[in-house]
Amino acid sequence: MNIVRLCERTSKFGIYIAFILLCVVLSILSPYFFTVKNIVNILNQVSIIGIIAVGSTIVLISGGLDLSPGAIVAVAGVMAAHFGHPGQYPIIVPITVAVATGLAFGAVNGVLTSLGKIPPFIVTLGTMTIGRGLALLACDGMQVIDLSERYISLANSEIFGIPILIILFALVFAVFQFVLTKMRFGRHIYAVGGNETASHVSGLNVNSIKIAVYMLAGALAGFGGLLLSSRTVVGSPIAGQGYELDAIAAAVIGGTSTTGGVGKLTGTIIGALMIQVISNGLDMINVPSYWQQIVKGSIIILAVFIDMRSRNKG
Amino acid sequence: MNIVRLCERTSKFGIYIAFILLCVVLSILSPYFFTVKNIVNILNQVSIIGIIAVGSTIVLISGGLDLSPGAIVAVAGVMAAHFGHPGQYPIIVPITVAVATGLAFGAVNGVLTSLGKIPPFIVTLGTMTIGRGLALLACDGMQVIDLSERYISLANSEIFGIPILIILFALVFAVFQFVLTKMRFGRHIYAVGGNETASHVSGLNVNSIKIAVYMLAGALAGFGGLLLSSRTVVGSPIAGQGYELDAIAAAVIGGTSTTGGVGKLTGTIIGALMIQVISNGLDMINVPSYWQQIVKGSIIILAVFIDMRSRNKG
Amino acid sequence: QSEDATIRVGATMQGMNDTYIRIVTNAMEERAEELGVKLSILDGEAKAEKQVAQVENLIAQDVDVIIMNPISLDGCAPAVEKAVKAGVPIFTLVSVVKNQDKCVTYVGSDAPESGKIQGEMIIADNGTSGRVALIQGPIGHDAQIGRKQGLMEAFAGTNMKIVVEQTANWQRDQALSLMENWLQAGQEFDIVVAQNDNMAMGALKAIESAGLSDSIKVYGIDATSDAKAAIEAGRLMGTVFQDAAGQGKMAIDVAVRIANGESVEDVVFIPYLPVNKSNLADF
Amino acid sequence: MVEKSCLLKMEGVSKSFPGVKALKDVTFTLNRGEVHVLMGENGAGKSTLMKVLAGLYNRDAGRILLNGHDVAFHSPSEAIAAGISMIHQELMPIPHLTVAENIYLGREPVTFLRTIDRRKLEAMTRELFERLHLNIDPWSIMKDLSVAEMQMVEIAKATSWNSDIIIMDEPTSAITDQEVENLFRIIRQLKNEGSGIIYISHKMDEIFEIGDIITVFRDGEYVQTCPIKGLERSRLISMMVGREIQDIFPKTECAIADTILEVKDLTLPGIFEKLSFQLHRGEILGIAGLMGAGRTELVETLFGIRKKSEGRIIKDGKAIIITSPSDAIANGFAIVSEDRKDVGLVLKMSVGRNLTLTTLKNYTFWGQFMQEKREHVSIQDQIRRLSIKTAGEGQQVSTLSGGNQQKVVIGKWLLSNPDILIMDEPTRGIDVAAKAEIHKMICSLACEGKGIILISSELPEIIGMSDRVLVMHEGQITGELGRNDFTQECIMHMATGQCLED
Ligand SMILES: Nc1ncnc2c1ncn2[C@@H]1O[C@H](COP(=O)(O)OP(=O)(O)OP(=O)(O)O)[C@@H](O)[C@H]1O
Ligand SMILES: Nc1ncnc2c1ncn2[C@@H]1O[C@H](COP(=O)(O)OP(=O)(O)OP(=O)(O)O)[C@@H](O)[C@H]1O
Ligand SMILES: [Mg+2]
Ligand SMILES: [Mg+2]
Repeated sequence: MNIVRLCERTSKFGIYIAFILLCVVLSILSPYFFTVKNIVNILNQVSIIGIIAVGSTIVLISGGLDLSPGAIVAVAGVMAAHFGHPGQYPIIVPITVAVATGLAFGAVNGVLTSLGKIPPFIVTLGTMTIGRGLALLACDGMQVIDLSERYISLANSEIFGIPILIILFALVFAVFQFVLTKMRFGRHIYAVGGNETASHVSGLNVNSIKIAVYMLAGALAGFGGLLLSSRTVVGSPIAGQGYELDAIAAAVIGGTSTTGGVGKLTGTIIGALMIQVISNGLDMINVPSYWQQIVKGSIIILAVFIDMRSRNKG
Repeated sequence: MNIVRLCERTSKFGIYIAFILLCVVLSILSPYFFTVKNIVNILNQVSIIGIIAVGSTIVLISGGLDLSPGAIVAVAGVMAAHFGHPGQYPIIVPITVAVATGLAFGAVNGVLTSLGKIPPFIVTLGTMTIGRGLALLACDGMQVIDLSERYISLANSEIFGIPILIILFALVFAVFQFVLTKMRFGRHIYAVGGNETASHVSGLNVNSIKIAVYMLAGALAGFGGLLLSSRTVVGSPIAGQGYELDAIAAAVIGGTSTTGGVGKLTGTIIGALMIQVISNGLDMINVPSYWQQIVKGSIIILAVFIDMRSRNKG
Repeated sequence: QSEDATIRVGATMQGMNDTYIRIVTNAMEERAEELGVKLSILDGEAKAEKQVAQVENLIAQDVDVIIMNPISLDGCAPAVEKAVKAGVPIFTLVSVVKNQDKCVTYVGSDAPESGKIQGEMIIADNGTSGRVALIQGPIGHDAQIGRKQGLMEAFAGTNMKIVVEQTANWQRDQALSLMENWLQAGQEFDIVVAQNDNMAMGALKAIESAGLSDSIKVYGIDATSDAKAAIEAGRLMGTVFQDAAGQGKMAIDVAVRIANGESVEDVVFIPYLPVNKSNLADF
Repeated sequence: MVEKSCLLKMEGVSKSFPGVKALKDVTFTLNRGEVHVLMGENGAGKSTLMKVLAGLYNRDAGRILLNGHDVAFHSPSEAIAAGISMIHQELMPIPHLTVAENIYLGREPVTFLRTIDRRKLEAMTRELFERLHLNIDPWSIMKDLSVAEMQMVEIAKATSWNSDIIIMDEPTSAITDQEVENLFRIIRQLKNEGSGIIYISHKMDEIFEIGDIITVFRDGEYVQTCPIKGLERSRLISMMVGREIQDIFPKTECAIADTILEVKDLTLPGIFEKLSFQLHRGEILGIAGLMGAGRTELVETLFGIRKKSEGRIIKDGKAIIITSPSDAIANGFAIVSEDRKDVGLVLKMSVGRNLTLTTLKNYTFWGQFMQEKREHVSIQDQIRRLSIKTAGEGQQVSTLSGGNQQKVVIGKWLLSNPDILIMDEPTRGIDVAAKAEIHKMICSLACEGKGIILISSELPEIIGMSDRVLVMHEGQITGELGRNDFTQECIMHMATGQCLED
C-alpha cells in the first residue's frame, strides 16, 4: 500500500501520520467532520477520558498498571454529588471530596503493589471491583441528582468561548508534561519503570515513587469523575464503565510501553484523540453500529502498525 | 493476624492455603456450601471459564496478553449455533465451526503481535472490538435459538454421573498440563516468555511459537463459546462479556506472571476456582450485591497477598 | 434542492447489542426507508456520556430531528439541554429523561409499568401470597430501578415477599449460575421474577435441571422469541410484551411530523401487554 | 593437526545503525583449527560483525563465504544450522528454566512419546559439564546462578553444538583464572577437532596465550591481520588505538591515612558470617577470590542492597546505619556493580539520563526542578572524560557497545563524588586504553583521600592496583596481604582455601 510506504519514510512520527490520515479520510467522507464546531466538540468529548489517560500513562511508565480508574470515576462522582446539592456546601467541598476519594484509592493501589508486592493487575482489579461496590453502596444503587448550578457549571461553562473541559484538560496535560520532562520526580518515574533494581541501587526510593504515581493517577481519575458527574448532571454509580481500558489504550496507542520505562504524554493525547475521532467520525458518516466496532478495532490496530513500522525503519 | 502468620510458615503453598481458608470460612457460614452436590455445582460452573483461562495462561507465560477471549466466546457461540439447529448438520459441524473461529482469531492475534510487532494489548483489544462487532453482525443482533438436542447435550449431559463440562475441563487441563511440563513445545513457551532474545538466539522460531500459542488460546476460547452456547441453550452475541479479565485474573491469582516466563496451570485452576467459589459462596450466604463486589475484590487481593508473603519467606 | 427536501433524522440508542433495541431499530430503519427519511442510528454503548456526545455530534451535523433512547434518566438530560439550546427538536424513545418537559414528546411505554404488569400477572396467577426470588439487571441502571419499582407497586399490600434478590447483569449464564447456587443453598421460593427474558431463560434452565419446574414458576419481561416458545411449551409462566417494532415505527412517524412542523402530543403511548399461554397467539 | 583450510571469509561487510556506521567495508577470514582473535577499542564494531555472522543483524553490504559458499543468514537458527554458534557478550539466560533446559533449548532429547527425556537431558548436561570441569547442578534454576556461573553455562552451551565455527564474544569477562584455564583447554580441544574459533577479548594475557592470529578493527574499519607469535604488546595496542600506551596499571603511590571505614562482624545468612575489615583513606583495597566466593554479596550487603542480619559499619569513627542503597549513598558510598544490565543501568533510558540518575538532585533548584543546561554540561564532560563512544547523549544506552555501557556505569558513580567507591569488576569488557584511563582515575581518587574497594577476577588488575588485598573463600576472609607480599601464586593459594591449613 502506498500510504504505508509514505508513512515509513516519515520515521518516528508514525502515530501522528496515522492520525492525520484518519482525519483526512473522515473529512472527505463527511462534510461536517472538519468544522470548528465539530473539532470543539471532539476536544470537549475527549477531555475527561484524556485527563484520566494522563494518570494511566504515568502509571504505565512507572512499570505499573491501573485497572481502577473507571471505578474511581464512579465512586468519586457519587461522593462529590452528595456534597453538590444546591445551597449546601461551597463548591470546593465536592471538588475536594472527589480528588480525595481518588487519592485514597491511589494510595491503596500504590501501597499494596509496592510494599505489599502484589501484582498491579490483581491489586487494581481488586480495587476496581471494590470501587464499583462502594459506588453502589454510597448511593444505595440510585443516581444522585439535584446538583447545584455551580456544580453543573464545573464541566459545562465556557471561558472566552472555549469549553471549560478543554481548558482543564490542557492544564492537566501541561502540568504533567512539565512534571514528566522537567522535574526530578518525572525522571524518577521513567527510571523506576525502566529498571526497578537499578533505580533502587541508584538511591531512589522506589516504593514512595510508585505510591506517589498511583496516587496522582487516582486523583486524576477522581477529578475526572467529578467532571463527568457535572457534565452528565448526575452522580451515577455505573459511570465510567470501561474507562480503564480506554485510558490504557490511549496511552499504548500513543507509544507508552506496557512494560514500563517508555512513554510520552503527547502520544497519549494523540491516542485519546484517535479513539474519540474514530467514534465521532464513524457516527458522522453513519456507519452501522456493528460495523463501527469492526472498523474501530481495525483502525486502532492499523494505526499502531503504521507507527511501529515507521519506528523500526527510522 | 494469626491466619497470615500461619500461612507464612507454609511456604510456596500460599494460594492453596488461602483457597482452603476461604472454603473453611464459607463452610462455616453456609451449611450447604461443603456438600458434594455444591462442589459438583461449582466445578460445573467453573469449567467454561476454566477452559478459557488455560488459554490465557499459556499466552501470559509466552509473554503475551489476550483480551479477545470474551469476544471469541460470543462469535464462536453465535457461529456454532447457526449450524446447531435441529436436523441440519451432524454435531461435528458446529464444533468445528466454533474451534475454527477461535483458531482464526488466534491466528490474527499471533501474526499481528509476532510478525507485525504490534503490542499484544493493542492487537487483542482490537480483535476484541472487532469480534464483538462480528458477533452482532453474524446474527444481526438477535440471539440464535432453536438448537438441536445433540447440541444442547454438549454441555448438559453427564457421563457416569459426572457433568460432561467437568470432564471436558479436566481433559483440557490434563492435555495442556502435559504439553507445558513434558513436551518441548511447552518448555519453549516458557523460554520465549522468559527471554525472547535468548530464545531467538538459541535458534527457536519465536514467531511460530507465539502464533501457535495464540491459536491454541483462541481455539480454547472458541470451544468455550460453543460450550457456553450449549449450556445457556442460545447463541448470544453478548455472551462472554468480561471473560477475558476473569480468565487473566484466574491465571494471575494462580501465580502466572504478567511479564511472561512464569506460570503454572495448577495455579490457574486454583485461581479460577477461587473466583467461582467466592461468587458461589456469596450467593449462598446471600450477601447483598453491593457487598458482594466489595468482598470479592478484597478476598482476591488478600489471597494473593498471602500467596506473595509465603513465597517471599519460602 | 433535493438535498434540502430529505428529512434527516439522527437517533442515539442506549445499546445496540440488546435484542430488544435491535428490534426497535430494525423497525425504525424499515419505516425510514419507506418514507424516504435519511436516518442515522448511533450506538450509545450503554454510556450516558457517550449519548450526550452523540447528540452533540448530531447537532454538529445539523440534523432535522434527534431521537434519543436514553440509557439514563439523569445522565442523558444534558443532551436534551444541548439540543434545545441549538434549536434542534429532540424527543425520547422507549425510555425517558429527567427533563422530559423540554423534549418534544415521548414515544414508548412507561418503564415501571412493565414491572407492574409483571407483578399483576403474578398475583393473578398465584394469589396474593408467595415467596419471590428476584433476578435483576445491572444495579443502578434505569431499567433495573424502574422495573423493580413497578413490581413493588404491584406487590404493595399483598403477601408477596421478596426472599432473595441479586443481579445477573441481563446475562443468561450469570442467571443460570445464580439460580444453581440459590437452589444449592436451599433457598426456598415459589416464584422467580427476572427483569428480562434472557435471565428468566437462564434461571428456568437451572430450575428444570434441578427437577423443580413443578414447584417454581418463572416470569420474565420482553417476550423474546425463545421466551414465547417456552410459554407455548408451558415452561415459562409469563412475560411482558413491549411492542418494540411498534415503538420503532412510531418514532419515525413522529419524527417526520415534527420535521414537517406538525404538532405532536406530549406522549405517544404504546402500552405494555402481559403475555401468557392464554393470549400467546396474539403476539 | 588438521590442515588450515579456509572456513569463513567475510568481505566488504558494512552495517549502519541510526547515527552510526558500525562497520565500514570490513574483511575477516577464519581457517579451520585456528583461534582467530578479534580486537579493537570499545565500539569498534566487533560484536556487530559477529552478530551479522550469527544471523542476528542483516548486513547492509558485503559477502559472507562459508566453506566457499555465499551465505546470508536471516535468523540465528539458520546460522546454527550452518554450523555457527556464539557466546554473546551480554549474558542471555532464560531465568526461570533450569540450567539443562537452557543449554539444550530447542534440541531437547525426546522419548518415543515425544516428551522431553529428562534423564537423557541430565546425562548430556553432566557429560558436558564434566568436560568443562564445571560443578553446577543441571536442575538448578538459571536465575539463581551467579553472573560467573551463568557465563560458564553459556560457554558450555556454545561448545555443545559441535559447531564448525564458535564465536566467543568476551567469554571470560566475569570468570576467574581457574575457569579460564578450563575454557582454554576446551578451546584447544576444539581446535584439534578442526573447528575455527573467533575470540574477542580485551584481556592481553589471554590473547597471547590462546590466539593464533589476530585481526584489529578501529572505528568500524579493518586495520590489520597478523600472526600472534612474535607480536609485541605495545605494537598491538598502537594498532588498536593508534598511539602508544605506556603503563597499563599506572599505580601511583599515595599517602594512606586514617581509617575511613570499619566493618565489624558483617553477616549475610547463608552466604557469609562475621566478616570484619578496615579501609583507609587513600587506599585501594583489593578483594580477590574464586567464582562464588561471596565477594559480590559482601559489597552488596555493605551497600544495603542485601539485608544483613548482623554487623556494624563505622565510617570516620562514627557508626552509621545502612538499610538501603539510598542510606549508603547519603553516607558517601558508591558502587559500580558487577551486573551492569540488571543492576547498573536503566537500559531503556539514554546515556545522559543514566549518567545523572544518582546525582539528579545536583542539577535542580528547590530539589525538584531540572536545570537541564547544567546537567548537559556535566554529561558532556563525563562522556569526554571516559571517552564513551556514543552518537549523542540521547542515544539509548542499550544500543551502546558492551564496553561503553560499562563506562556509563562507572561515569554515573564517579559523578556522585563518593568518599568510598566500591568497584565490582569495574573494567569488565573495557578496552586496554580506556582501562588505563580508568585505572589512572581510580588512583587519583585514592590520592584525594577516598577509600576504594576493588573486586576483580583479573588477578593482574588486583595485583597492579591494590595497596592491600583481602582474599575470600566460601564466605570467609582467608587472608590479607600487603602490597609487598602478594604474588599470583599466593593469592590463588588462599583463594582455594588452602592457606587455612598451611
Ligand atoms: N542496535 C544498535 N543501535 C544503534 N547503534 C548500535 C546498535 N548496536 C551497536 N551500535 C553501535 O555500533 C557501534 C559498534 O558496536 P559494537 O557492539 O559492535 O562494538 P564492540 O566492538 O563490540 O565494542 P565492545 O568492545 O565495547 O564490546 C557502537 O558505536 C554502538 O554504539
Ligand atoms: N540469587 C541467588 N540465589 C541463591 N544463591 C545465590 C544467588 N546469587 C548468588 N548466589 C550464590 O552465592 C554465592 C556467591 O555468589 P557470587 O558469584 O556472587 O560471589 P562472588 O565472590 O562475587 O563471585 P563472582 O566472582 O562470580 O562475582 C554462590 O554460591 C552463588 O551461587
Ligand atoms: Mg562488543
Ligand atoms: Mg561477583
